Amino acid sequence: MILTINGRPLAATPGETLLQVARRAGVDLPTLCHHEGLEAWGGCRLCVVEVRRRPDDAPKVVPSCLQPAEDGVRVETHTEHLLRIRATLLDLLLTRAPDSDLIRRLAVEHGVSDGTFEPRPEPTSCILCTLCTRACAAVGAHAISTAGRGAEGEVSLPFVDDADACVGCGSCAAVCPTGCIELKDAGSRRTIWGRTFERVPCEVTGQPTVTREYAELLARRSGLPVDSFFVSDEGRRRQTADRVAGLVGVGDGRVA
Amino acid sequence: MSERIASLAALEAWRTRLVAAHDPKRKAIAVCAGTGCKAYGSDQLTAAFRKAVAERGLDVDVRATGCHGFCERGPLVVIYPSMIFYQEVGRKNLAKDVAEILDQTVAAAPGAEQIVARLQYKTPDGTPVVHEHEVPFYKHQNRLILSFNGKIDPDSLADYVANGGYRALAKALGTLTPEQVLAEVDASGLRGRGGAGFPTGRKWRFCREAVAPLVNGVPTRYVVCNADEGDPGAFMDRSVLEGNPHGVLEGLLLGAYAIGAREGYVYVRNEYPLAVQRLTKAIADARAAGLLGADLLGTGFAFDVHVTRGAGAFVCGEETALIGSVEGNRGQPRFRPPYPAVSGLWGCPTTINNVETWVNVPLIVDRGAAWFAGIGTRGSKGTKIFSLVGKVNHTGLVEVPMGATLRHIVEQIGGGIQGGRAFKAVQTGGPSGGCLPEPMLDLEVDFDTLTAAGSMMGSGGMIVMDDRTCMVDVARYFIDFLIQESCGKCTPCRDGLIQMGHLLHAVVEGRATRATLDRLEALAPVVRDASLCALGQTAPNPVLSTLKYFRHEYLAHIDHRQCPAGVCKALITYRVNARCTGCTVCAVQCPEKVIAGEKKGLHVIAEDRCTRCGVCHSVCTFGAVDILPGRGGKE
Amino acid sequence: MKQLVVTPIRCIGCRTCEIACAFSHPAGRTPGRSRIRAFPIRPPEGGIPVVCFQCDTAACVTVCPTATLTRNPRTGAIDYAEARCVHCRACVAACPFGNIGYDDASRRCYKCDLCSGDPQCAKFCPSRALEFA
Amino acid sequence: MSALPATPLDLAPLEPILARYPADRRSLVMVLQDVQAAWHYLPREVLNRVAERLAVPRSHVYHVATFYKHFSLTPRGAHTCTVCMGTACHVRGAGLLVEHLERRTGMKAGDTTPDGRLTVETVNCVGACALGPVVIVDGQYVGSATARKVDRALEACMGHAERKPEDSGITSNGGDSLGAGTDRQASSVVAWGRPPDPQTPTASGDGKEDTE
Repeated sequence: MILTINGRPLAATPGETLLQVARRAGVDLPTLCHHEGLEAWGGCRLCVVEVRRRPDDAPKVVPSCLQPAEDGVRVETHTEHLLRIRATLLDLLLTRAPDSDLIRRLAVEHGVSDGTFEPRPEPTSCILCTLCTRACAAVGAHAISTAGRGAEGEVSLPFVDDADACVGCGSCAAVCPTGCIELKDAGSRRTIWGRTFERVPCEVTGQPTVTREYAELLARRSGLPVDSFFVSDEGRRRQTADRVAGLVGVGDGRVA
Repeated sequence: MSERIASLAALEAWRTRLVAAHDPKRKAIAVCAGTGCKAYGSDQLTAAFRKAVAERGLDVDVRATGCHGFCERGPLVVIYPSMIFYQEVGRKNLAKDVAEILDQTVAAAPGAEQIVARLQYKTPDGTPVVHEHEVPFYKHQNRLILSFNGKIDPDSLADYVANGGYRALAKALGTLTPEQVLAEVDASGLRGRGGAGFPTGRKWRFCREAVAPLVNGVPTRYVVCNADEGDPGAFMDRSVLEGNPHGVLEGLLLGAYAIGAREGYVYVRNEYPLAVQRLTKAIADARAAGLLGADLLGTGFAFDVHVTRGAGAFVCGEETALIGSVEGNRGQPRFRPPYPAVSGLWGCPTTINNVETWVNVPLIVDRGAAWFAGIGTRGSKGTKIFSLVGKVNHTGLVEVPMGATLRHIVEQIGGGIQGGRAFKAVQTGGPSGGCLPEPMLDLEVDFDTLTAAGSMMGSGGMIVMDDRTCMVDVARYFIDFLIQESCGKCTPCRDGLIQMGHLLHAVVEGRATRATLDRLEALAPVVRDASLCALGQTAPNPVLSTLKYFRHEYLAHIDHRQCPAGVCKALITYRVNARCTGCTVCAVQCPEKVIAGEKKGLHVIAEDRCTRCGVCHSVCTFGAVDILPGRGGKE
Repeated sequence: MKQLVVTPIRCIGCRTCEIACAFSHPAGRTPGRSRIRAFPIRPPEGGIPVVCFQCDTAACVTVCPTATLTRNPRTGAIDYAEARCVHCRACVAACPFGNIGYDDASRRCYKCDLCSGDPQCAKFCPSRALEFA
Repeated sequence: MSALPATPLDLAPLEPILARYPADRRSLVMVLQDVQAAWHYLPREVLNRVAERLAVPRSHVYHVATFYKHFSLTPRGAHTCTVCMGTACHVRGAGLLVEHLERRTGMKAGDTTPDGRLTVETVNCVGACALGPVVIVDGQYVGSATARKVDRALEACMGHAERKPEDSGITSNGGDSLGAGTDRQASSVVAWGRPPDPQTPTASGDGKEDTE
């Protein structure tokens, strides 16, 4: 199918979103709550664009991360109204994450040097984009979720302190755009959501690998034995080389 | 009547038996058992009537019916067959009222009934009215849906059938194909009563034509009745559910037949326990009678319905949020497309309509699309129930044809403003709607005219405001309401409304400047255009419409630091005037103890320490406490 | 479909393949992590090159929660779509041969993608220990 | 906050509730409704058991339980006084009624008295708009509510609430924000669990939870 973005005709395949088509065509659309690997959320609204099915329709503002590409649709990505929306949204997000480098950078790029709105009482840098809870659900732990409604919402463990379901994989901290989820690694000890895990050291290289809880989850999901996850990639490569060496009969069956 | 009705003929036979058994001349006392009248003790009244009738050995029915609509004058009693209307029965003296009504009105021969004058409705100029249909509140209405409420006992399937209930269903199952039923609804021009006014026929067609996934081997579609009714100030769905639950069920049955659904849900908000109770009983009775379940009336059509309760979330009135709630999740809206008609409950095509939309369907199928299309305006067909509340003399449910003017509703039906004060505005469409000023009173009310005027039909809430209502405070109230009810999913609504709230509080608390208005008007379009669902998209409407029609009040708050209506605490002053008789009640009642004065002497409020709690004004029976705009004393 | 053929016996342990791989997968302006490792053998035999086997039923694909690792129909390789990765490192823990690693510096996994059908390691291998045929 | 029940929570009532619904995610909101009705709040142990039995992660149960206004994770009072803040009630002075109750109980709307006897809360519309302002005391609707009517309704349902003679009789008539109501009455105040002035909330609720 063919659609036009900022006047340029572009080919698109059914099932693609406007964001995918735009990015493929090199159009830079900012996103915060979008992640290619996770279920679309459509909450931050930064990626909004204007669409018109017929030339004389009034432009409709839609999130490009969710709006499916349609044949013949006219898309504008940087109209004056859209730029004002993005600037205001970033201004609003500064009330939640005044110290986040990403938000500040995006805000400056959209002409907002510093927040003009009244900041939240105790800003925690969390912008409630739910990337962390979606990642946790994708990994299969379902340890955290948003609690509370509206502006009082926050990401938390059940009853704030129940970290039983957490497996210490660290995906939540990795995907958080404002880095407000604390993950501390000291040697093989990992502390996250107030709980400390032991990452099992690799028998070959001694590097910390995954936590036992995470290995059990991966075992459940993949059918592989739990203990098969406790060797680092470095160690495994060495083991593979040894095995090949043994098969081929070079050296005394072991790599140096 | 609990045994199954095996066929359409059996249903008709039962109906003829019921109608024949009904003696039109038989006397009956209909006591309203809607929530409003129950609040004024109508349950005790009904019991008292039953006991007194038994003691007197009178041959007369005592029937508890659904809400008659004129709630503020409850408990309401109508004596059949002569339709004599009594109001506020048993409020002050239960036994006396019951005795007088029975002895003077019920015991007398028809035509010779004496009227208990003190329980009669009196028009503003004092003339008493005898019959229900002569009461101005009812006279100027066109009560199609609400007519059932007064007549039938909501817990009685027989009453509903005797009054034509399930005749439309029999007609559909017996003589019409699903496509014909759908075409009938389409041709009637019925539009959704939930608020947006989407054409119902078209919505049904989308759902019927959508590919239905198989659920244990059966292509599955759902019909849902949205009884979340979150709009504050609207309670027509409640009265229909409590007064005529079978009407809603019959509508769902017809919709399911037309669309091809086998299962339905009625999503009732948590604040309506009586509606849930009546609906649950109606469903049980319908199942027992073979009107729900498998092989309905021997026609092979199968449909069942479940009641699910909301749990306190205004946003669940939005379709995708409602779906989320029924599925056991948070009521958080989802992006569309896919629309629920294509992929709704558990991914199956789902039709969601409001209570009032569903209860119109049996009337359309029974009397035909042409009859329905004959009522209302070109773009909006049929009647609409408004809940007329606020500063108006007759508050209650008003059913008028689309196209009736605001003036007709507020003045003729509503009986004008309380205490003869000046009309200032009427708020329609709930938190998504707007406030319309006096010049708009001649607006013919329908979906399109209200939207054009910057408001919205919404579910039909109509809150009348007088000169003592501050429009800035109303805008602040709605934004504070929506801040509480925002689901928090998207930035513009979640964080944008908070900032609009701060700006409005600044105006209300006398901390604002002209720039505050500019910032409000800059932020509103962002919230309107960028929000994910209708809650956020329409949230700025009350602010924008009050700014449009009542900008002078905003400026009074900003430029002169005054609240003309005397509401905003920071911008008013309580001061005792010359009418003070020194009765010392205000001094005693004042929580802050800031009123000084001798017995019999003029009292004085220490304005710098007064917290403007309003107690003195409300307890003073001599009208000696004035509320002056502007902030004297306390800086 | 062409495959990367490894003949360990010919490997002289020169590790040119590692350099070629690192340079053809730059991380910013610097060479990235090599997706191939030629383990040195006690002289004189040379080395054992170890690189992703692009397994038919790959453990990394099974454990990945966001379908980041998918088969490339044209090259036959299992490609890593960085945009989809949630950095949970399940793949690193699951690969029985250690041929996928996670680079903390560039915050992404690294594995052999057969250079989109023109593997540089095979091109520069002086002793035909690596061939793409 | 009010006293936690001293005895370990009796989970018995949960079984009949769970039996009513299919054991999967779609029953969650309904089950939580019945749990709220049974315990007047959602105890943690009960929610964990519900998560287990409906095969739903605890985080999801917590996610849903903290969304709906009707659910409370903390014990609520044995008696509930709900002021409707719908638009119709708002323009007829519901706000002043809330202030009256807040003055009377010495706490903010939404809280429960330290002795766990009374919860005062607001709700955004109960659908009895024609008789605004509406206050519901333990399910009983008080129409065209005035401060005096609310006090009487609370006294009726709170039964033997102790009377504090020395407190000055303060009742105010909420009525319309500009005092349309005129009946005045100086009944003695009834303090429902209001802590003695000056308000120094006791460290932990010592009153035994006397749930009826």
